Amino acid sequence: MPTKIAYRMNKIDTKRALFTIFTGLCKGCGLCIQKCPANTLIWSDELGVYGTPAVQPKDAEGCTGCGMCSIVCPDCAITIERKKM
Amino acid sequence: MPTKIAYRMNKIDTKRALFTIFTGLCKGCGLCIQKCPANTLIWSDELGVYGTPAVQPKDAEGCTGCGMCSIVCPDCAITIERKKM
Amino acid sequence: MIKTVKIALAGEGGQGVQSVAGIMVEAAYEEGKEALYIPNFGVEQRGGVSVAYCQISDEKIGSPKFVYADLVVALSDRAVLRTKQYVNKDTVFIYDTFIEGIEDDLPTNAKRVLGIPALEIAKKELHPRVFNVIIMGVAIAATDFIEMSAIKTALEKKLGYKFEQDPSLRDLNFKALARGVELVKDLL
Amino acid sequence: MIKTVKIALAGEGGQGVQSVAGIMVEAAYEEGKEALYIPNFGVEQRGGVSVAYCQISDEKIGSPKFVYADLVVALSDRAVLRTKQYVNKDTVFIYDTFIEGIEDDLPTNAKRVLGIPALEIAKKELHPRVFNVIIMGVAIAATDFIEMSAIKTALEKKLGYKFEQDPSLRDLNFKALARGVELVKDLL
Amino acid sequence: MSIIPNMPKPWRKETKPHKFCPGCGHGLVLKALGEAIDELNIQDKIVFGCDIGCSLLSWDFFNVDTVQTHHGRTTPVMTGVKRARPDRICIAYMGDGGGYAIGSQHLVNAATRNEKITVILANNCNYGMTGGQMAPTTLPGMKTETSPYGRDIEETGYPTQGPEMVAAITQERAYVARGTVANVRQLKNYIKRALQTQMDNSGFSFVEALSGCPTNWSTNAKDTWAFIEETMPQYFKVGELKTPVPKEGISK
Amino acid sequence: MSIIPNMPKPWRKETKPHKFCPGCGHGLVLKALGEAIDELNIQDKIVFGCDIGCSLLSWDFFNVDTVQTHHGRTTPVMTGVKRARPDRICIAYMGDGGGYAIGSQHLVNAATRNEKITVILANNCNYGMTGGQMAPTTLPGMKTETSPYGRDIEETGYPTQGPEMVAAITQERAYVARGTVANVRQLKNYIKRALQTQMDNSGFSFVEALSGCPTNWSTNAKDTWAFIEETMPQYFKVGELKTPVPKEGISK
Amino acid sequence: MAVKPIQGEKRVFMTGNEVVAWAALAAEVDIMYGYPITPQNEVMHYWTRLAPKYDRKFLQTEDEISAGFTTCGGVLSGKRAFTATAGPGNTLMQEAMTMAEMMRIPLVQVVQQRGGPSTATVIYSQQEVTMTCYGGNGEGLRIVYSTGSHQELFDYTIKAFNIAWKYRFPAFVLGDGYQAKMRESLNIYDPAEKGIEIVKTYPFVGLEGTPGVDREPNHLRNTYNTEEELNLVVNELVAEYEKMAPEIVEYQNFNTDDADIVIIAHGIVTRAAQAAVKTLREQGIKAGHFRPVTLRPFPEEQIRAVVKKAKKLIVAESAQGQLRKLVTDAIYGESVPLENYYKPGQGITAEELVEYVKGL
Amino acid sequence: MAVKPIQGEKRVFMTGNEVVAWAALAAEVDIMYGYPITPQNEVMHYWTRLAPKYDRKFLQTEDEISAGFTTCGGVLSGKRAFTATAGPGNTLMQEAMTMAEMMRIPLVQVVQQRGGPSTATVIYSQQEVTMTCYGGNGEGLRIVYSTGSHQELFDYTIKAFNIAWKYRFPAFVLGDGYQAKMRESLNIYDPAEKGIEIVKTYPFVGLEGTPGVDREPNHLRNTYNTEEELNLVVNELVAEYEKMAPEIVEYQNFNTDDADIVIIAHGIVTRAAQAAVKTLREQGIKAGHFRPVTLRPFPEEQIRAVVKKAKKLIVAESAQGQLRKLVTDAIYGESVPLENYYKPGQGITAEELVEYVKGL
Ligand SMILES: Cc1ncc(C[n+]2csc(CCOP(=O)(O)OP(=O)(O)O)c2C)c(N)n1
Ligand SMILES: Cc1ncc(C[n+]2csc(CCOP(=O)(O)OP(=O)(O)O)c2C)c(N)n1
Ligand code: SF4
Ligand code: SF4
Ligand code: SF4
Ligand code: SF4
Repeated sequence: MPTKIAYRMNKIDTKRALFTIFTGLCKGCGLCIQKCPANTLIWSDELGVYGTPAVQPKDAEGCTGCGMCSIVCPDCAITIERKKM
Repeated sequence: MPTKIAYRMNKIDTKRALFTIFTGLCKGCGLCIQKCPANTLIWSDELGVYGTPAVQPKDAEGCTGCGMCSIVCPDCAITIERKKM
Repeated sequence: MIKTVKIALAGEGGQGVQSVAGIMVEAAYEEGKEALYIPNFGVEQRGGVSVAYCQISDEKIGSPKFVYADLVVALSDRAVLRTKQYVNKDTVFIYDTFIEGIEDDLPTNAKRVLGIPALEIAKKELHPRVFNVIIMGVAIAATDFIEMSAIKTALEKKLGYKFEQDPSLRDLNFKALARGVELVKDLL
Repeated sequence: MIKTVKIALAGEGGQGVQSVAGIMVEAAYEEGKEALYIPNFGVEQRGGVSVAYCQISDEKIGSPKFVYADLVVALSDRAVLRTKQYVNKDTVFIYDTFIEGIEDDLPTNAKRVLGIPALEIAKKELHPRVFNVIIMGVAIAATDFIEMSAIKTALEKKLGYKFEQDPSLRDLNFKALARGVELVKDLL
Repeated sequence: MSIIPNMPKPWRKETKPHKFCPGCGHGLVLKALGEAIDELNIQDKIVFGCDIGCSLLSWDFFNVDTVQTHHGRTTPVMTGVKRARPDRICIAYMGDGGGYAIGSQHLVNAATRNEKITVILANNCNYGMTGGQMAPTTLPGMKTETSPYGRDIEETGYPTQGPEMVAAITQERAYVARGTVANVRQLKNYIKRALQTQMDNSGFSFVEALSGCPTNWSTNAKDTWAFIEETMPQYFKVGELKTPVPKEGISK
Repeated sequence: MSIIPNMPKPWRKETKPHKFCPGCGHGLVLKALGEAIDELNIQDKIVFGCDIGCSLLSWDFFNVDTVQTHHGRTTPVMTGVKRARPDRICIAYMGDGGGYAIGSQHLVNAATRNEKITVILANNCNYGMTGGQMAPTTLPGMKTETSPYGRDIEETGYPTQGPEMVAAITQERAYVARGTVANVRQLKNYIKRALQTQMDNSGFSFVEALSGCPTNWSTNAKDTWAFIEETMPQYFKVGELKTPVPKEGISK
Repeated sequence: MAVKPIQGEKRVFMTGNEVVAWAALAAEVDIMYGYPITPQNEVMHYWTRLAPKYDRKFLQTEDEISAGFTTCGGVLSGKRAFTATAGPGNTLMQEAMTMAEMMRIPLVQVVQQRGGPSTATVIYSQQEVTMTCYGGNGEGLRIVYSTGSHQELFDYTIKAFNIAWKYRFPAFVLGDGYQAKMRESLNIYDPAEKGIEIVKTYPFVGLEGTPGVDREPNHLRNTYNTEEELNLVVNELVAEYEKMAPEIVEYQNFNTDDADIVIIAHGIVTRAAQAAVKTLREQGIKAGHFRPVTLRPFPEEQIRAVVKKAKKLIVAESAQGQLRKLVTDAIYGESVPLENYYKPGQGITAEELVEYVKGL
Repeated sequence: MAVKPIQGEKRVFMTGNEVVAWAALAAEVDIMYGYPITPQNEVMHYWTRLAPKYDRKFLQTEDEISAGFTTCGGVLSGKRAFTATAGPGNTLMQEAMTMAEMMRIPLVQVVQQRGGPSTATVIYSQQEVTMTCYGGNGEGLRIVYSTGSHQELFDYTIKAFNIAWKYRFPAFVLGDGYQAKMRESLNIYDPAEKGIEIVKTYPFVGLEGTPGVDREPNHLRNTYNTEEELNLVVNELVAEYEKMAPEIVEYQNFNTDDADIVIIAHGIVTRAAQAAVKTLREQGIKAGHFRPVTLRPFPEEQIRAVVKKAKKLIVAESAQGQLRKLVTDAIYGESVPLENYYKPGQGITAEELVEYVKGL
């Protein structure tokens, strides 16, 4: 019964976390960008589900893996896996 | 324009007040009887507008002319004129 | 032979016409007759004339209201005015003689117009409370359609619990019933 | 001679098909033609394909929607799927070549199916923002029903306040328009 | 000198005795209202709306222009009048069923929008006109035609706290009070303040009046008073809940 | 190990991405709700009702049985379900228009009757689905499609104080709170307590969630957050207004 | 459902509102939702007295909108549920009834018609025919039984529940204030006694198991995004309705075989019509009476068969042409002269019908 | 009313909802009451922008019930008032409309029909015909104009106010989602320019002077105590309605003079019908089109005249027989074959009509 649904996605490996943006879910609202405490999210060249830019961490340094972006995303388009340091 | 409406009535002269019961208005609810502080109201032989007994002071003594019965009557069926003593 | 008898009982709220009607149709029903009873009602809970429309028949009954009644009983001045419309040449119209100032309003097209002193008799001979039972007697006698025994059974059913407490009440009621019958018999 | 030209423009919410439609019909109206434009709308504020149904004619126009369009312009994969139904043998079907993986979904019953690289051109040659103006040029050229001057007036009316602030914008828009016309001319 | 009934001036004599039952509280509420209108000298400005419920029996009660509306809809009808004719003083008169059940969306929204009308609601703990069914205001344990075994608070909750609800959503410039027919003078004063609130264009005004329904309560006069004076106040607190402050003082 | 989206378990993957606009607060409220359902482990017991309003877009949102009802009518539909099937956990999900305007009679009467259901209301200060008209919750001065010159409090009053109103009419055993999508964890906890109130058969539960509507507010992400976090709380106080006390302690 | 509320069959004498309450008990109704309105109040009064004894439930709602929608909720959750109303209450209930039509919620609504338009009277009328058959923004995908006696009120109330659940369309019992308030005799019975099986109910939401794990969730909606989508849905609904129609239409003919004059009437007016026909026949006038019992679906073929043979038709109703519209639509193409005897908001007696017919 | 909102006459290109707002301004409307619903929202959007400029008012109510009743209040107080709605909102407004019928409150309601039943779609339909003509517990004592173009939307909105106030019956402008949302050209004008006089309004309550002193009070009610009383009231209402009817019925004939096949359609479908007739004629088929403009009162005589000459009738509507019922009732007795082309909730084009006719 439970089907496996796969959304388009983009895994970005940063220093402290594995940042996965599901471009198949991201609507480009930008709420996450505003809420990132590390101010590390930017618009991506990858397009989201509505053809608007998705997001990504600007580099491998900034993301602390706090998961705030994931929490505030109304579409659950971000999954953060904090790396064990 | 303002028409004069006359209701059936019964004037009862008591010692301290002129008690007028408009039998054409009295529905015999008994609210006044309960509220009379002097406990002087009783059912009358006169019938009210619905064919049920109207009220009257039981004698010429009890009524103090306080007007409570008049205040609590939902049909404005009692008019009290206190006599100047 | 009358197949269906149509009765309109009308009075003021407190006069108990609906109870009378209720007991009468109940009796007819228990007797195996067809009976249909509908009270009138309007927006007011009290006030206004109370009318009971009854029909009793050997067969299934048609419309619940009717144009003309076989019997009209009116117990107040307003009731007289309200029920005149149900009178035609075959109607017996009964009113209480206690009602004042309605002489000119009484129907002129009825088969019979009968004044009966039910209220007076109730007050003087029996008890004001059984006024409506006298009226029931009147109605039964005037239509002659329900067996007296059936009425008594219905009365018993309705008031039996009171009769238990005070058996003299049974007597009073049955007397009132008989008195009502008498009143009509005298006049017819 | 075509009396009434029927156009369906479809794209994603942000692609501006409704503005294009609005300006086109406005231009036609100003030119003295009859024009009728109705957007599609559903319960969702965003999401879902946005379709603009336009008709331009010399005469009063009948029903606001139509069975088959003379021109369909589809700007996304979902738009292609949604608008295929409006295609018949007289329809010119235009889509943006930027759309991926729709080759199999393109209509096969159209008069012409034209892929145009409007988005690419907008991005590379002009500015992504004027993508829809290119599309307008495409639509005008494909139908040849509205005077270019009328379109320019309508554009001016709509965006004049912006052109005031930045006159280079006027140029950009007019260039985009011309580029759209060109694109079609090349293909037809 | 001929003696005339002690009726408030705005009462229309031609339609008296009125159509309410013997001992009905509506008569007393309308007495308080009549006196209030008289004392404020606004009889010529009033538009009176009455609901369906026994309040409809007041459709020809006063010498003021009157609209008898639908069950629960008096608030919007009077709102409509007031919005169109701000020079009128609009009174919406209703029962608890009309105000707290079927018309409660109108009551709470007129209150939030701060409509410049006066709502007067007679709370008699039941649906009078339809023969005594449970109302939102029916007291716990009270028997009615639709709570024949007594209102079960586990099943249907506690009586609606109407003025409390209205007070919670109105701003400072509104007037909210609960009076009782057991104190007609106080009730009249509450109604006067409510009308004054409207006349000052200050805000929404609302007066609930604890009222009696001897017919459906099946009470005699003594029990009627006891119910109004002793039982009802256990659940409904009489008093003013909100009185307007001067305009300057408004803030949120 | 394959990475999957960080979605609450009850979210139905097949219908994602959901149909709400980019940045819409509904997604966040439903995220909090999804987590609450998951943490309470009651997915198999839920009957979810959504209103007309953007909330209708959640008609196929969860892996729970769902009824999409009429505008304002989700409260009665869920009440109807709960009364017939007390073993179910019923959630009525709606916007401020559905709850405070057209459905307010249902809200206040379900609250007074202490219906054992949970109402969750997304307050976005406007009518989202219909394109951004004034709602009872529109802020003073705020421009909407039907208050194009800004909401004039003189004309249309102050924003509805929903939880305050519900708190004023519910008994102690009810749960009433106002959360915000700016604090999803807190919102989830409020919703959990609301559901727990229902599961305990204690009483009515109500959670208003301050929510965003960037589409009709015409705000970018920054302004959306600013509006939710700074402007709205000036009028709407976040917090719990009523939490159930143990059964024994109930009195009126 | 331990004790059966009615054992066997028995003759009783009661008001129509009481009849409805007993019928609902007999039909194994689980719950009633309602809001007071005259003349249906006593349905609730009796129900609230009887229901707890048989473990049935009741909810008094805040208005008829809520009564309609809570009833929808009750049915969706798999319970046999009904409501009762009249006049302006019926007007308000239309919103919920359109949802019931769209989502095929098999609820039952009892209507005791009162005078209209507006608040009008609390007494009697046949002015809610159009609304009960076609109310709201829809296409009247409902089943409407118009009853004329207490026996029918009992029989058809039970039937309404069965038909609703069998075919999954909302069903209406259309009575009136007379039927509601009058007393007459009838037989009430345990349906099993008559071989009537009570159709099983089932839940639309709140099923067992965890959706998405053990089973698919039930996602029910009444909103569609495009015209095309909606058109398909409505066409499907209409098709299913029309398929059902011939199986459930009901009607009665009284002396129509050789009738020159046919009185068409429904509900309680049928009693006057029947009596009138009898009298007229006694007087040598070949009168007959056709009575639709289901107003929706309407017995089109059956009435046409009667009409074809008649020389004159009379539509008699306590309304201003509401039955007439159902009739003219059903028999379009016929050309027998058609007269109207309208008495909106007032009863019709046999006597007046006889007089009317003789005066034609 | 200092500045006239429209000076003279001018050609414009706008949506139907904007047209309604301008028409209401031109008709000297004092106040609009309304609740949002698609597809009529923009009537309110335009009105709220324009009204303050011309000293007109607006109130957004809590629901359509309130919108209906506040509109009643506005009119009762002597102001020209209207409301606009659609679909389920129209269903809810019926309660107030029955009061308007009973008390003869000359309000105007604009309906932009959307799909039904239930919430259905927000787009388009002709499924609110029965409800708009006959909704609620009443007898349909209303005036209903079904428009088909922006020009008509403008003209008939103005007319609706005038007719309502002249005859004192509630008037409805029946549009639809297409008309609401599409843009096309039309001429808007100052009614005076066309010799249209705006009928004066007057108050029913809130008159000058002290009642009981200077004048009698106005006591308005909608409730009566007996059947007889109500019957008289309704008969009187019906009589006045029927007296008015011939003065206000409107209709259009397109090539019906010699038509074998007559398409009957109303509202926006008339455009498809007209175009279809043209095409069919070009192809040698003698087609014609009859269009009722007033659906209530219905142009009975006029349609009968057309029908009598035809060999085949087709009722074409974006609904399931709602227009048909008006037609069959109006032409009862005729026997020309009648076909139905139903598309509930979806638009109808000339092309499909042509195809359908040719396929018959
Ligand atoms: C829409 C509608 N529903 C129901 C009714 C029936 N009805 C008439 S009065 C009433 C209740 C009245 O109770 P309340 O408002 O408390 O006033 P009261 O009679 O007690 O003064 C009801 C339910 C109606 N007239 N209209
Ligand atoms: C009876 C009825 N009236 C009006 C509407 C139109 N309508 C649909 S959604 C909506 C408002 C939604 O606003 P809200 O409830 O605040 O929810 P949001 O969309 O903002 O989440 C309205 C008025 C309707 N569908 N039904
Ligand atoms: S919050 Fe979610 S949907 Fe919005 S931009 Fe970020 S990842 Fe995309
Ligand atoms: S209170 Fe008035 S109506 Fe009642 S008994 Fe006394 S005088 Fe009569
Ligand atoms: S029923 Fe009750 S509220 Fe109504 S008039 Fe009688 S006493 Fe008053
Ligand atoms: S319109 Fe507003 S509330 Fe509705 S989905 Fe879009 S953002 Fe959310």
